[in-house]
Amino acid sequence: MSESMTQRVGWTREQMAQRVAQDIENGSYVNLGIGIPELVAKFVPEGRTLIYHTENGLLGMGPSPEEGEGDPELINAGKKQVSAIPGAAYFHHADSFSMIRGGHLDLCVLGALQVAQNGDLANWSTGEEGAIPAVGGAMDLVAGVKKIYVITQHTTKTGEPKLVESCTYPLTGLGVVTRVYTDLAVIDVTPDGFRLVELTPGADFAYVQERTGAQLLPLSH
Amino acid sequence: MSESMTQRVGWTREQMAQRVAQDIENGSYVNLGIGIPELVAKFVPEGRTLIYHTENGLLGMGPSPEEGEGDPELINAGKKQVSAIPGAAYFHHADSFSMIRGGHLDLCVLGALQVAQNGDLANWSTGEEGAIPAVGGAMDLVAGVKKIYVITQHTTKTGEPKLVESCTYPLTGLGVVTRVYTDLAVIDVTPDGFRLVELTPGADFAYVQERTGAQLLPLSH
Amino acid sequence: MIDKQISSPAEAVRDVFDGATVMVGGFGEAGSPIELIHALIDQGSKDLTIVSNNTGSGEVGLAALLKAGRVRKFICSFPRTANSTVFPELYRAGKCELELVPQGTLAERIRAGGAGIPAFYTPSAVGTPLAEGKESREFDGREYVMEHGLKADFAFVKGRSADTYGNVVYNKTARNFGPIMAMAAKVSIVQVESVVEPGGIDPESVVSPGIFVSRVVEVAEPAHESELIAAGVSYP
Amino acid sequence: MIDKQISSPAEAVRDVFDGATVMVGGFGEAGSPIELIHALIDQGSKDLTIVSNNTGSGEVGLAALLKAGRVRKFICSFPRTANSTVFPELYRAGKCELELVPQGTLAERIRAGGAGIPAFYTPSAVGTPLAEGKESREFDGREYVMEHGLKADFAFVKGRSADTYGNVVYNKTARNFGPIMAMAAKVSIVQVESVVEPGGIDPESVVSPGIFVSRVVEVAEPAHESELIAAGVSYP
Repeated sequence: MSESMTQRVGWTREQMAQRVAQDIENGSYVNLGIGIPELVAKFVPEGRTLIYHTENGLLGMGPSPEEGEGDPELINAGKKQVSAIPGAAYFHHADSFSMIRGGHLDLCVLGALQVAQNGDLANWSTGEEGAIPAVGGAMDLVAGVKKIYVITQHTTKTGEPKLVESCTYPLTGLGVVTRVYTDLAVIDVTPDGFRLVELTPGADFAYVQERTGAQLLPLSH
Repeated sequence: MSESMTQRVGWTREQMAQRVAQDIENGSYVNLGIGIPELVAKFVPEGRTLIYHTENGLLGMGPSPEEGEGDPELINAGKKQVSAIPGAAYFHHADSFSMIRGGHLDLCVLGALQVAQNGDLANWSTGEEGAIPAVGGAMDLVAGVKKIYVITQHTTKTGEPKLVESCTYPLTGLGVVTRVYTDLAVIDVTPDGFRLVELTPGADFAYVQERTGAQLLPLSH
Repeated sequence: MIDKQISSPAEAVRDVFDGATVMVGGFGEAGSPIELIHALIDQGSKDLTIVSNNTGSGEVGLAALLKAGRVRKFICSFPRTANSTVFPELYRAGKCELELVPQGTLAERIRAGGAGIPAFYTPSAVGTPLAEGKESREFDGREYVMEHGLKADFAFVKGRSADTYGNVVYNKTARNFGPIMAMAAKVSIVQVESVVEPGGIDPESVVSPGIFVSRVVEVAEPAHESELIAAGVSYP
Repeated sequence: MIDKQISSPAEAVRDVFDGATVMVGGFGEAGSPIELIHALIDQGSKDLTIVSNNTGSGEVGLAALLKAGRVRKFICSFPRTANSTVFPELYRAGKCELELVPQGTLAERIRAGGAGIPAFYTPSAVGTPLAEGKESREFDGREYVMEHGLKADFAFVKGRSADTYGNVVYNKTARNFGPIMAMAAKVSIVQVESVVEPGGIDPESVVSPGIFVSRVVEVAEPAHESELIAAGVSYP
């Protein structure tokens, strides 16, 4: 993006992840999606313990193992090798999705292709001709987890807004997203639409609104 | 009954149980109801291994423990203390009834209040005014287990037939019983109704028919 | 820092409120969380709906809770047992409502409640009085009845051991309804003989993962219903 | 005398027939019963419907079965992965049908198939293309879609250890779909690293009770998909 060549506006991926981490309460059961969401685990504030769920059957997921220490049968939903913390538990897929569907997880942090102002999420398919459709556990997560946060770049690589009036891509779930963390701002999905919660360094309201495909309500105090 | 005072006609409870045991194939997964059905386990022919399921969460139920050896937390569906064989497994109630409802058990042997000629079974309630209704797992067993045998006295204590044209007591299940073992005969439930399979010592066709509340078809060869 | 251990049964059941639905584990005396039930008797909440396979024996545990007049409704598969006189008397006197559910349907409804399944179809009870008034439907030529998931405000469960994250293992056939009730309740309270540190339970052998368990409380030597009855105990 | 041990993967999959539905455990390479899949490739049956979370990577395991042209239809939640080219090519060429199912719905459908539940309601996929054409219904003001139980003729599952009665334990996240697929198939075939005598597995820790398992076969040192791919293996 042109901004980064002159003076950086907004947050890096790590800063986005760090900001999300601040909003997660001690003791939460959390499922982190593949990609930027995975970074969140690195920034959990001192004194808080989170328990990570991975839908392929592990509660108490720990960090990646040291080189050569991994087990190809201990992986996360992204199929990367992970570890298990003391106090972990393994279970089968029906039990794992009972946790999800049954509303037992406190939070899921997901990436997005598009988020609509009513909380609709599209994150599994661009609906492209000839693409192989693949959904995984995304639809179950958004339907079942208590709170869905999205972490995403504010716009696509070509500058198209990802926060929109209504999604044009196939939906993952209806009205499921409660908060969006982007490189430019933290934005809540409210009954009135998108509402700005926090700006990032160098980004003002107009700057964020310009890059948002729906009306943005100002900070409320 | 008057017969027993002169010359015994038919089988004792043990003989009934023994006769049932002969019809159970090696390797079967079997659930035995409370009462006479429990006796079946004592008469399994040499060389056959059956695996007993008790719906309160044990596959591989073994005999009653020696006096003082029992565990109040190792019981059967009749709430009597039992043991677990090597190769047993414990599980929770939803898994236990998945075995039952999912058609994984080969055979269930139950007692009966009434069996109708179309296989309907009544075995949980006499519908009596003021009685406390209690059903337990009977309705799940008859709906799910592959084969339902009934073992019962041919008539009630007052001489009323228990094999009838249609049940007058509240039903446990519709068309579920395939074979009935009584003190007087072995009788199949067929599309044409009750058919005699085997007579017991001292009982001839007329004798059994007289004590049966529906038409009895003769032995077919 | 996560520590779900609570100091006493009294403390663990402190916030049960009037009118709450409480699932209580156990099949007969196996798995019956007697100390939690007795703490609930002491605690005083009333108009409770209890979901449990049986209604208790003698005058301890569930039978004592019933006797204390605290149960408005009982959801149950088998409300009579050898030594059970309390429930039958209340029921005949019209003082306690009963919803009778086949045992497997009860288990599946509880599991569905915990798994976010609002309703499912089962062949159990088709054509019987227990299917009366229920919606039925054919699949592949066979008739099934629709049953609803069942949830609760609290679950009282008895395990063998737990860690402070709430992972629980059970003892033999005392497992029964515990794991699914823990799933189906907003607040799941598990009494165990010993609470250990995280790592003290093999993650391959955990039966109730901690996410289903809100509180664990140590009762090192839990009473057995049959022993209390044999000793002539009537609680409180 | 009960002994479910079979001498070899080839013998274990001998009776898979043309047109059979086969559930195959595994999530990525974890829990993928590669030796059973390879035995099925050798065995020759075709027009198969495969139920598995992924479609395999490289040219081993499920991808090799697909490449051999033996799969008519795939029921799956995520049919593309980093090293997966076989399925995408077949799919684009119209040579393999795909039924895409959300992962949790897939798991629950399999579990329902094994548990005798013909249909259930789930909130997953409501309002999305994957709910199109499906019956929906409101419960307590929320919309749900109806999904059907899923059964199979065979299940191929990878465990860690089993006894000769068919009780199985698993390894870490390789457990995934194995236990529910074993429930949902008429004939469940489990490959394990070691087969032990009854009594060799703690009854409290059994994950798949033997009633769900038809055959166990020892594969002492099972291959991992990633290692085969790294070694350039293309099966057969």
